[in-house]
Amino acid sequence: MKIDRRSFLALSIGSTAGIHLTPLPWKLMDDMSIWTQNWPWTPVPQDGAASYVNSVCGLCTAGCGIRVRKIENRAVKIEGLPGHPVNDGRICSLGLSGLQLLYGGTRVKTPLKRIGERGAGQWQKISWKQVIDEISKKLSEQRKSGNPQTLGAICNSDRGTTSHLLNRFLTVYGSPNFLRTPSVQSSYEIATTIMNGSSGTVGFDLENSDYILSFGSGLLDGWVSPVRMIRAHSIWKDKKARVVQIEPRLSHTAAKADQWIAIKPGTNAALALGIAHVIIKEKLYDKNFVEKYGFGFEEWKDEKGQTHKGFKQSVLENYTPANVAEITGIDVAAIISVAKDFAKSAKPVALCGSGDGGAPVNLNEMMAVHALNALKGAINNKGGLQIVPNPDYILWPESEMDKTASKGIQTERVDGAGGKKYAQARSLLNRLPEVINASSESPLQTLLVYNANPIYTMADSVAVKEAFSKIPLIVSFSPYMDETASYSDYILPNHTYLERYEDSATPYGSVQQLISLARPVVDPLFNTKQTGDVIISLAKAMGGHIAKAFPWKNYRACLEKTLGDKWKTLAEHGYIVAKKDKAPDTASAKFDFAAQAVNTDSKNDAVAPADFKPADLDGDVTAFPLVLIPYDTMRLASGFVGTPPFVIKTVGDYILKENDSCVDINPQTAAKLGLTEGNKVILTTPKNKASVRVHLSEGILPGLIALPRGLGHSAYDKFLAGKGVNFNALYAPMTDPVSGLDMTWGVRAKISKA
Amino acid sequence: MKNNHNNGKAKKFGMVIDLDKCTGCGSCMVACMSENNVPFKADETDKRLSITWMLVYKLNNGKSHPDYDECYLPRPCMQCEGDHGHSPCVSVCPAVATDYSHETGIVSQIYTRCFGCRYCMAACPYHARYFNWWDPAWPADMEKYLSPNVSPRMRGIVEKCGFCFHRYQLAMDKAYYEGRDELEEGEYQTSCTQACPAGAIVFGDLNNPKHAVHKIALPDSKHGGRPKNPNAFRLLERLGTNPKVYYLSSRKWVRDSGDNYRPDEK
Amino acid sequence: MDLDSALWPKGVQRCTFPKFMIGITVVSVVLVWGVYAALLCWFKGLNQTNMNDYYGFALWIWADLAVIALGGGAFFTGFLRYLVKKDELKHIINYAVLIGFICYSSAQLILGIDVGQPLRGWFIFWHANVHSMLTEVAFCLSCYFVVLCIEYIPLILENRQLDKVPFFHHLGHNMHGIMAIFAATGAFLSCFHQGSLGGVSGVLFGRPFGFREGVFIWPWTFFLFTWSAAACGPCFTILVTKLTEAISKKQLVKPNVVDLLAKISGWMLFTYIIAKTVDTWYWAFVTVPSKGFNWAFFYSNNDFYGTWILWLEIVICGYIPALLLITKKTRQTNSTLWIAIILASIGVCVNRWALVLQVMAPPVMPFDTWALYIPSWQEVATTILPVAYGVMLIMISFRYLPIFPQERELNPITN
Amino acid sequence: MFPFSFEWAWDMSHIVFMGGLWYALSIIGAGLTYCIIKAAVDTLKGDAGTGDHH
Repeated sequence: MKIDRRSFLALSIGSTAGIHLTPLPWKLMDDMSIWTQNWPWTPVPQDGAASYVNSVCGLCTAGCGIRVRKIENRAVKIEGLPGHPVNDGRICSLGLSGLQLLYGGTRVKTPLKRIGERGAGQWQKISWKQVIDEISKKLSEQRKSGNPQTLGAICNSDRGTTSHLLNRFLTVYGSPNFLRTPSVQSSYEIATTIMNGSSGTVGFDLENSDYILSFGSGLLDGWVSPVRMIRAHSIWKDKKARVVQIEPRLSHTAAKADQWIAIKPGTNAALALGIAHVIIKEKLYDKNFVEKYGFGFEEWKDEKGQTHKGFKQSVLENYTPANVAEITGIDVAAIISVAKDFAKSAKPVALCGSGDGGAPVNLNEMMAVHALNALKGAINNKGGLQIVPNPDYILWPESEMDKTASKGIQTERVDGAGGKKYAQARSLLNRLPEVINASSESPLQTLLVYNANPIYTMADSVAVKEAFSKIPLIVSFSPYMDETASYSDYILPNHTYLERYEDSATPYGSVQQLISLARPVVDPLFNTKQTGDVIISLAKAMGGHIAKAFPWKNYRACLEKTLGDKWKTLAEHGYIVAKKDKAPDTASAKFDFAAQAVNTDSKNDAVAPADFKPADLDGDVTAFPLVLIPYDTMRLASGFVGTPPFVIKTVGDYILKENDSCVDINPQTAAKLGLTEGNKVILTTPKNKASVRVHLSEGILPGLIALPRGLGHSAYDKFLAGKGVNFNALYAPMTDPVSGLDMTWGVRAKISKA
Repeated sequence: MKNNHNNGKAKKFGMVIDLDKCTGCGSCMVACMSENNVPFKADETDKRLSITWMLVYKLNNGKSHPDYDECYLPRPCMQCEGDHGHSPCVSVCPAVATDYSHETGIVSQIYTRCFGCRYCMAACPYHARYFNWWDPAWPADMEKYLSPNVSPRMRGIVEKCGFCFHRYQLAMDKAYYEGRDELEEGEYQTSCTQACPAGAIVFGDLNNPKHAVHKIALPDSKHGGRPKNPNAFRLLERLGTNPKVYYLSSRKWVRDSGDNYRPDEK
Repeated sequence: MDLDSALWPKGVQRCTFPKFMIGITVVSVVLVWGVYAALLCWFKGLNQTNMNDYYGFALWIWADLAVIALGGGAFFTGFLRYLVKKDELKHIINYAVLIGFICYSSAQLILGIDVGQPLRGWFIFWHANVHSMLTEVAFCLSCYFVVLCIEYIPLILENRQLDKVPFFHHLGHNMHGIMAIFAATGAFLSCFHQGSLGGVSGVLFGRPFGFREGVFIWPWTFFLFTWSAAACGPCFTILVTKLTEAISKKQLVKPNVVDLLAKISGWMLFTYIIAKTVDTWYWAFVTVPSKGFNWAFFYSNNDFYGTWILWLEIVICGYIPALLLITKKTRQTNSTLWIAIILASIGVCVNRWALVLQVMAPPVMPFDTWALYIPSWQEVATTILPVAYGVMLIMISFRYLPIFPQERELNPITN
Repeated sequence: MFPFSFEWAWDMSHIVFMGGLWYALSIIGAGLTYCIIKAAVDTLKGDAGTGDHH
């Protein structure tokens, strides 16, 4: 057949029509849709047997119980552990996203040794054996030079066996420089030392309080034990307890409070004393408690026989509601009514330590608020503050010391804590940059960093980095490539909290004495090691008395031995609640309204609970007319753990927009500056400047700017790095003259259009 | 869309969220994401491109300091029944990719059926429906944490909260295995309910007078499920969506924020 | 003699082939740009657009509704020609069909890009939910597209060369023979899909701006859409015809034909716009107040949507063109006719815009905010793509097919 | 669309909708078939095919 144009046309039309009559196009259509339902790049999770592992969350110090759902050997979901005394099955957003940290892209997968410039991100993989060898050699050499105190360690807690192992290593090495990350607990410790004469820590029996007077404490913004606080809040709602929140910005806590008192920042102590004034004047205080346990309420004589004004007299003279109103910007009527409400409540409690409690509070304020509690007997009573003894289950034999160690341990701590000037302080990490930068050669030659990310979390990032650059050897144990790990010389990656055994002792703020056991939920994913094991290995490599101080085969053996008969219960149950002592023996100690320990004439910086000393901020008022204050939110982790992707996702677009932090500013202030919602501005402080966006909010006092904590990371992955501004980069710390802790509550600032 | 006749055991799962207790912490959002294999991307600050089946809104009373006040309002899918038996979204889906179950009262979403026309999103006044504008991706080893009980969604389709329906299925399987055909109240709870630190979310069968949700909200079945509890309200009740999520608030302005009122009604 | 003159319809003059090809090339550039954008959307996904979870329906759906309304000239002219027996309209029906064909194929192309899973698009038929307006749209639209093909094919077969093939000749002839049946079916289908497109927003009882009461399952917008398409579609047909005349610099249709169609359109538009006014009034003072809204709410507190859009749609692009068209004098004056058909075409587009994009914009939850949206270049390009395609198809069809039966008579070749 | 797909129901809405649809489809289908067959028959009959369409 000749193929001409006509037959070709007929053929093509015929075949097109023909094909459509066959099942082929329909089959293809079906296949294509099935393909879209099984795209190979959309994962299909493998099914398998489900199981649960009970453990403890390690992402903050609250120590919530968790149970992790597993499918075969994969962890697929973290839930709260029902019945756990801290969280009873509930869990916060950070805890929920722990698996993103476990399986995420910020893990350090093997020991690393720096090869390029510090912080340049050039690393060499190194074996555990070799890294322990190298570090132990360096430490031995350093020790031989006769200055063992040049070894320091930074750790978020001094509780639990790993911290104890680290501390023990420092001790036998000969260094007192175990530095703990400061928090509001540091302030509470000092206050109880001074006023209660107790070394215990403070527990908050808030579930039983009926009136909560919070001086800026972000009870619902992550304060001390976030889940427990939110649970307590629901209890308060049920039993109609009253919450009064005193702070310049409407935080979530303030929004949920029965009353929000917007106070001029930095004047909390004055308000506390004003409230005390009303209570004393109206004779509404707990006479029984004050007379029985109080000292220095009335006129008192010191050792030398000199007579001093009592707390009562000082407060009555100096802190009339009218005076306080002027200082704090709060109505006289409001001061009086709050005072009366507080005093008339059966179980009131006053709290301080702003935001999530990650920062200490100035001693002045702390003592004034503590005195308020004493006035109502809210110390060691139901619903008040409880002095809880420090956990005491870690009972290791005294370690043998050689001469170098004995000498080294006697030297003054590098941060001055416990020394002449800051006698009550246990640790003053905040002073470290100042001390290092002031000396030509760093007083710390080697720094071990465990469960801490000081380069991110410490104030004045520039100074911190400068100080760290002067430390010749920095070793990080971080499981994640955080800022400090990135800036270290060696990274000896720990297992994440979901891959390791670890005990967690009485969480800060807890009234109950509690031991929980974290255990591996999954097998370690990478070539990482429990830091406890690394310390034991290091000690053994150092040999001599140091090795002897660590008689355990490994960390697990140490843990089992330490916990003794508790191990079995813990392994089965996950946690143990210690039997409550009848009443803490500290109750019989006097409550010192005079704070004699720090209120002596011999001290220039003398501070009394009944004094309000306004702290002036860094910077010139005319150049920096505004005040920048930080705030915390449950949706951002500002501590040593970076915020995981899920949690970042929950952050409002009024907090983070694209890569800009947003600052809260009152519409009045914004109008004066000619700013509208979403404007990009340059925020300048005496320390630094940053580009941010403006968020107009009626929930902040005019003249202030508020910046969220927890953003501005340079480390971690694209889900966190480069997002927003780190508040710590914008201010310099102010050292509290008595406690030595940082007492900054803000910094002067200005904003100008970008 | 089949109007299966209730066999006497029909459930109507619903939620009561106590806004007095809700602190806006965001746990429910993350509990939902981690339970339901919700994807995430590097920039989630454009909230109109961010998949959050459960979303906590921040409400305010529109006043100036010192009368200014805020409230947080978690918004899952409302699982609307519709006053006339039509959910806003179910009736519009051209391919029956979303359906109203008369057995549970839950609005389902069939990911492999949806072809991404987004009509349901246009229909939903709560913005509870989300589109997969991107291919989902779980970087590093994060695919390992994906739950096999919820299939990850491919690009180009709509997804939403389904009251953790897979948990209902798992609980029912267990019950059948144990020879029961009814669940205890606690056996089926959503992930957000379980996680909420404030215990602000209560979940259960609104048809069951023994369940807490029923006892708290007191739904009036004669009036389209309207709550008899004076502090309870539902979002946009006036539109006739008949949602199954109830809110509690002791603050009038918060209750008034739940619906639209003309100036002359205020 | 030109290269392709053998393909030209008998007895007409066309521009030179190179000139024609230059035109085709220019349009092709735009077309390729649109195709590139479409490929981006298909391969990278809809993240290429500026749509979001608040704006799931946006520019594309508007373009869809608009082209289908503008393409309404085909069904309504067909209805008038074959069913009402307005015989003069046979001189413009071919072009109406071609424009309809372009509009409807464009609509399907846009829908093919718009859905997130185009390869599953056929689920709308296979797993049809008969309660969904979109299902009704899909079925009637594709069926009607088949009808348009049936109406367009005989026209193609009339090409001078194709017509020489006996089978094609007979096929064309036979199809013409029963065209009234197809046209009737088409009108039936068209009424429904135009209507159901109106129903798309009308049934959204969660979106007070779009929601309308109605009869049975059909909201008022159902009827208004059919009505407005019947009114404005022919205006668009006239507009394109007049544009073609302007570009080809010759008269293609006799004035009495245009006048008849314009007059009918005018009365359709006039009655429509009254109905639309009543509908708007009812919506503003009965429907939305019952849901807790003041009608002005939907036109305030945002950067774009004000009452101007109402004025534009109802008065400027509604009453004005309607009056211009029903008034004999203005209808028969060239300039006012131009104004009227342009305004009417814009009017129906504005109406579709309001009922797609404005529906998405206002907050429904009292604590939510207005959502405004600006399309991405990919969306714009893919929306212009069908315009380029349409221009190209018109160029080719006009050159090779006897679209305007009166052309030869009106433009006798003198040489 | 077909009685064997699971969302099909023998209820009023399906009968009306699908009835209308299949009715329209049948007309179109039948019309087309008629045209094609008749054209084929006409072609085979050897009509000159010069008649005007209009």
